[in-house]
Amino acid sequence: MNRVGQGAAAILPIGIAVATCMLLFALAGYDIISVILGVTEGALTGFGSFQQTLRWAMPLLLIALGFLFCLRAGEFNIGGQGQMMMGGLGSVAVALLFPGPVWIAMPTALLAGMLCGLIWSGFAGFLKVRYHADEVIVTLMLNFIAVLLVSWVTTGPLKDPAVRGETASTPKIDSALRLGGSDGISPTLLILVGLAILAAWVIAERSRMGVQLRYVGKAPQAARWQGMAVRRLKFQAYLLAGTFAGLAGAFEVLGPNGRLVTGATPTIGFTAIVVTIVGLSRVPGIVIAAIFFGGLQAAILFLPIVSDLPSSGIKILEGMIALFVTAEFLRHWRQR
Amino acid sequence: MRPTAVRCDGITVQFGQVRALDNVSLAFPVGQIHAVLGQNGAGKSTMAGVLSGILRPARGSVEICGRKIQSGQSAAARAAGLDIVHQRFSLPPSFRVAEALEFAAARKMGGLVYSLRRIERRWRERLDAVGITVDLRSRLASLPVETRQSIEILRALANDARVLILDEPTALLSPTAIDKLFRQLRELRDQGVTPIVILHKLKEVLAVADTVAILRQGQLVLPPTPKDTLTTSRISTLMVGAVSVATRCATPTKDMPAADLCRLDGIATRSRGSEPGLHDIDLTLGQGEILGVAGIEGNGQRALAETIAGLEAPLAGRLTLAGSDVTERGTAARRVMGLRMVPFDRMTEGLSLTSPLWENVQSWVAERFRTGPWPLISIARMQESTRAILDRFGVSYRTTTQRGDTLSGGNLQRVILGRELAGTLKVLLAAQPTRGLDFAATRFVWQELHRVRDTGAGIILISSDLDELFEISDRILVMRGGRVVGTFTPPYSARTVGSAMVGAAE
Amino acid sequence: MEFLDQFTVTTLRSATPIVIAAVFGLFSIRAGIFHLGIEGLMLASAFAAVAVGTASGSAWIGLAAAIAVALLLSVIYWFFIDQLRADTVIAGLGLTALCVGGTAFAMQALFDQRGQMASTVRLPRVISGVDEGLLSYVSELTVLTWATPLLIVLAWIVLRRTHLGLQIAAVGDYPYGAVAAGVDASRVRLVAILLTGFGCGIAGCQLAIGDVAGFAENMTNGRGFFALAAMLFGGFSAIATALAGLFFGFADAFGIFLQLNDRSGLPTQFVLMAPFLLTILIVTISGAIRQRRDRL
Amino acid sequence: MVRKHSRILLQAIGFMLVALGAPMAFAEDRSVVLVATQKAGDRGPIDGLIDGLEQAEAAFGVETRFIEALDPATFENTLHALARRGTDIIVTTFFAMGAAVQNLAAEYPETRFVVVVAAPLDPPLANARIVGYATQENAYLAGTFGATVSETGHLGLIAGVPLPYVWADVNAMTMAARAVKPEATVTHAFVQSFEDPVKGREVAAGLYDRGIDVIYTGAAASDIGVVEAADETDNLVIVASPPLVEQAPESVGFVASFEWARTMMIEIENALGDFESGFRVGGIATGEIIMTFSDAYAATNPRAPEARAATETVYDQIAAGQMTVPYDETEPK
Repeated sequence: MNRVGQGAAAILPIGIAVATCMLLFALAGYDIISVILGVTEGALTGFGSFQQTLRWAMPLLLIALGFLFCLRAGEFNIGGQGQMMMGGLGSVAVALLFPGPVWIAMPTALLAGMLCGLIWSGFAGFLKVRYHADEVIVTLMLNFIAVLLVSWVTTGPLKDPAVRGETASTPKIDSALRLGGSDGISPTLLILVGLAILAAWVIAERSRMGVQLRYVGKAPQAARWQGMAVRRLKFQAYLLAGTFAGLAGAFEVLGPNGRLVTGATPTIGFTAIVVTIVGLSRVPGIVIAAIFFGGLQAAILFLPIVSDLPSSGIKILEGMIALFVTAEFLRHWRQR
Repeated sequence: MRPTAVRCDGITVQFGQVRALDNVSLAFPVGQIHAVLGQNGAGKSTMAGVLSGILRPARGSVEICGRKIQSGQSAAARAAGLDIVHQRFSLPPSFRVAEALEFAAARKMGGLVYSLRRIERRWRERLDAVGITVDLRSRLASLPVETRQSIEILRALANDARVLILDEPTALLSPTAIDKLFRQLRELRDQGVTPIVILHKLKEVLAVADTVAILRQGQLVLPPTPKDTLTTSRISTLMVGAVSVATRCATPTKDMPAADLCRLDGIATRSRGSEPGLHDIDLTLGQGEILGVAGIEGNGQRALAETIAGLEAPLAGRLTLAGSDVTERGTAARRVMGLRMVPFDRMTEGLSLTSPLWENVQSWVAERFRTGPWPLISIARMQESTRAILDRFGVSYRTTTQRGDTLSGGNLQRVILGRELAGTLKVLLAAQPTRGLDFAATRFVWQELHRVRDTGAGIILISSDLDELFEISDRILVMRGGRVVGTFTPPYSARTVGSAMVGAAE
Repeated sequence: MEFLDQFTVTTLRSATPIVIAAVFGLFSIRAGIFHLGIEGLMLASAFAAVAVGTASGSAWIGLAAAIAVALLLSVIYWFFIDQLRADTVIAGLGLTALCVGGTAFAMQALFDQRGQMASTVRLPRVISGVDEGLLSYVSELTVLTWATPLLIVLAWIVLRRTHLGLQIAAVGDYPYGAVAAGVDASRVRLVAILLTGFGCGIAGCQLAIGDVAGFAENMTNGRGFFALAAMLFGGFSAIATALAGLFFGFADAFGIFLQLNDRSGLPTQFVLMAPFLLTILIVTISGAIRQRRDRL
Repeated sequence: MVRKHSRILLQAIGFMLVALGAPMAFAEDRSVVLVATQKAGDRGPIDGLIDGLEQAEAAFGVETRFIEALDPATFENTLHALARRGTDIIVTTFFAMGAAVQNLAAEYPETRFVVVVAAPLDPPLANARIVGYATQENAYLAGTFGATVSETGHLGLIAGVPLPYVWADVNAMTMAARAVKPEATVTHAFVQSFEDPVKGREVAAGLYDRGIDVIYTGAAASDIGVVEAADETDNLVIVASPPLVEQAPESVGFVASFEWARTMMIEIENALGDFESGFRVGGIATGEIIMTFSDAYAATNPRAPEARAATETVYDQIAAGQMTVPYDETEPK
């Protein structure tokens, strides 16, 4: 099937999912015109809306790119959430505790974020390739554990003395070390994300390792006979996934958030998996899908301001999209 | 005139652009063993699929024992009395014998819940009746191939099949097992069952069939005809068309210096499932030598291949490749030293069917692509070299980006050979390189093996086809139970090699 | 000894929904479907049990409604993964998200309640009114906890002693053989998914009107995923899966016990990690054992 | 088939584009938006504030809206978006929102910000009002009541997840209990979820089984299970939200609750008028913490009247400023 056809096959289920949701909301008595207006204004046309779309596309994109490597290697690493949190933890620790000048502290903080993500993912990868521990369960558990670790760090060693009560958070990072403001993204951040996309594309499509990874995922037996180090390649896929997710966490704390907070972005790792699938497991596709879901996320935040739709309605929409997204509505047409 | 067991009229099957069967009409009379003969891709398996109702033809009708069946319905074909034993076993390998038979039986034990003891009693009788001794609680995967095939045939007969189609039944069997199978088929014929055997080996057809039908490129070139009225050359000509048929690749063995290219000293491996491990294997391969490894499938050949390939670490012993000890080194390192491999199963071990051809043809670990520390690749250059290889090995393809599964079996094997033989090599390990290939493709493989041998490389050829081994090997080892039980040099005798394989006393 | 009784009862109660969901989840996983929608099915049935149970005034009608909702959602799931060839894992996650949102949405749209809903009915208890001794603990167990062993045996029989069980195993394990035997794989998958839905309905009902009487948003709290872990850990066998589910109940009780008896001075978060770490450890050990067995 | 689908898609896109051009309608009434950082349905702060919002709508004729902003990463953006749309009064909750308001309130002088339960701003802003809440006073009351009725002298506290204010509550409750019975203990435990009544029940059952006969709980929807366990074992549970009494009047003996609705009314009235900015603490002294005693429970426990009297005494002392309960969020050992 040609590219246009593939694109249509990827977009159509989303269209149907959205339409189904709108119908459901209309039946439940909500004003879907205001919902649609809210979504458009929140994602595209409102003041600073597109900035918000990009702000949410950024972590989705990075986690999805990481997930892509594992998916290609045939590993279902759903630990992007936890890996991102650990990345944020690593970055924030360096940014708060590192006394050196900015030009050293900044790269160190980014590297620390990537390293923490890598270790968190690498641990799951190690258990998988070495002991065949099911990666779905292990990464799920590691997500829970990462939440608790962040909770400990933000109420214990790196607790912000000024914040009390309901919130657990580290202090704000020195503004010299910030990569962007609280309202979204900055040119620096965009350039860094662009570099990350380029790196992911080069590794996935133009490196020996990228091709081998794909081969290992599709035909592990053939890869073995060709002498590819199957287990090492799979492990490397985990390391890559963790690095990218860790970078997402680093960008979150050094960029928009400016600190590490318990309970921030709790479901982004799940959405990122959907982004990878919607993006047809291709780097350019993932970029487009990330912007789409980033827009949806921005719209979700804006929507309650203009519409009565409860926040659970948006959860339905997300679930509906995931349910529909891999469905082959065009199967019969494709066979012909 | 005998009554007709199976008749089909104007069957046409289309797979995409390819017409797998083109307006085929034929009738098989009752009470004879019929052979359907043809090369790969001639449409034999498609024919079997249509007759057994698994495939729905674009046009045409099928009649079994006088009953017209709804096309595309395997249950209807079964009810009409036709059953099929596929080349690939149809009973789930993870099932226990009794469970598997009960699962596939048309008439189940009554009641919603069965008792294991009752179904075991039921099948025990059936198995005893045809002389299969097997533990009903053992899992199919753990049984020898012959036993599994017998169970598959029993399964079909238990459904009261009047017509029994066997698709390539000899592919996995040893010569003795083939003889036994043919005896069994004759008994069945005498009991009134009509066996239809799909084969591609002329010798076996002549051994068992009463009539022969031949397909070529989807067309019926010979309707079922009594064997006695046909000559070997006539059959060959009909099978391959106008091309002249040579049965031998006449390449004389050259005298080469006897330097050891590959050497196994006292290699032992652990056993895996029903497959025995290797016991104290000593083996040397000289320059310019084709060393055949014979044996009934499942007697350690896989362990031998995987040990040489570096996929299985031996428990004991030493393995030398071109003079250096590689026992501790991995597959990649061995490839760099000049080892090349054609694995057993080309669909899963040889290639990735869902990857584009250029990814399959590039050898990702061999030295010619180790272009320094730079880890990036140029796709244009890779595709160019892929085209060169594919063209040289006569693969018919459209682009280097088409997926592996768009090619036929013979073409896939050419792709593998292209990848493995394109550079310089010292040792080639070829496991079942011609299994399932038609005559032309087989001949191509043999030619390539000879060419490689003539460059001074050594070849270890693992095959369950004695004819092939006799044809091209300079020396033959026979494996049984994970040991080397005999070494033979030309002229070979099928009787002595065969008895070494089954362990019969001389 | 007192404490041991309580520990046992907590284990049993925590394990009940996981065990039921896991054992019936086996039907799907044996048919080759990695069913991540279990969590969502349980949540939706929990909601249905409270909503319909309260409206009708009968816990049994609540149970029936819970099962009915789970079956209906199962049909939808089947339609997507079988008829529309959707990815089982992604569609399962989607189904779960849909149920998380859908229950909250329905609670607000239909009952004008947010966050939680109390139930006026609850499942009966087999032994009641005993205040002393061992029986006093057991008297807190609902009829479904008592029925769990029966359900396990039922699932085992269907899986191992019926033709349906063989067909499910063949469809999941060796689809080629299933087709060759004339099995309608699509229909078998539907039946398998429906059976899973049936179990999830019961499990969800137990959550909502069993040991407590009320529904809270997202009250399944990952139990569906633990049920999947139990299946993997139990190697897809009914009895071992039930034991694995019991283990997760134990891990829960152990986590609570550890919290209450914590004298280590460790930060609380680390104590709370214990059940998750234990699960990773167990999955790793079972993976290593399976790997060894496969290799031999 | 595909052409038909793509036409529907095109139509939908076209519809969206047309809709963009449609003029936005703005209400004449003053608008009040409540931005909650915790889910509604907690039978606690958020539900109370929503009640207050509804009362304010009826009383002052303001246009109201309720928004949940659960993800801390979204707090500031939500406030920006609301303020940009010219919202008159934004009422929001808890400490992290305090920090957010500190960052951005100066940009929107036309909008009045109220944060219910947060730390004072530094520096204070003219358009921001912060309400503090002495949660430890509730815990102190619970400790007093609980320790007086307790036979064993062992008390428990159940919370959702470990957060700083929980430690302050544990410390205050321990202090109160020791004031009644010097050897009294307070054991704390976490459900690890605000939405898991089943686990809430197991945690509570574990505590009761260890000889604890009074539990003070504040774990939102998980509280259903805690009350269930108390009812099952005939023990006392103290809660912070009155509606839970209906679930088991014989076990929920005492409720020390914050009057969230009242706070909302006070603050909206303030914001609609002259607007007094700055910081104030809501607590017993301001009349925003009230006590409810269950008669059904009193009927089952002879010590209940004594406990009620003791608790009322403490309440009066705090109200009169004769006594203060310190806020101490160090983790108890």
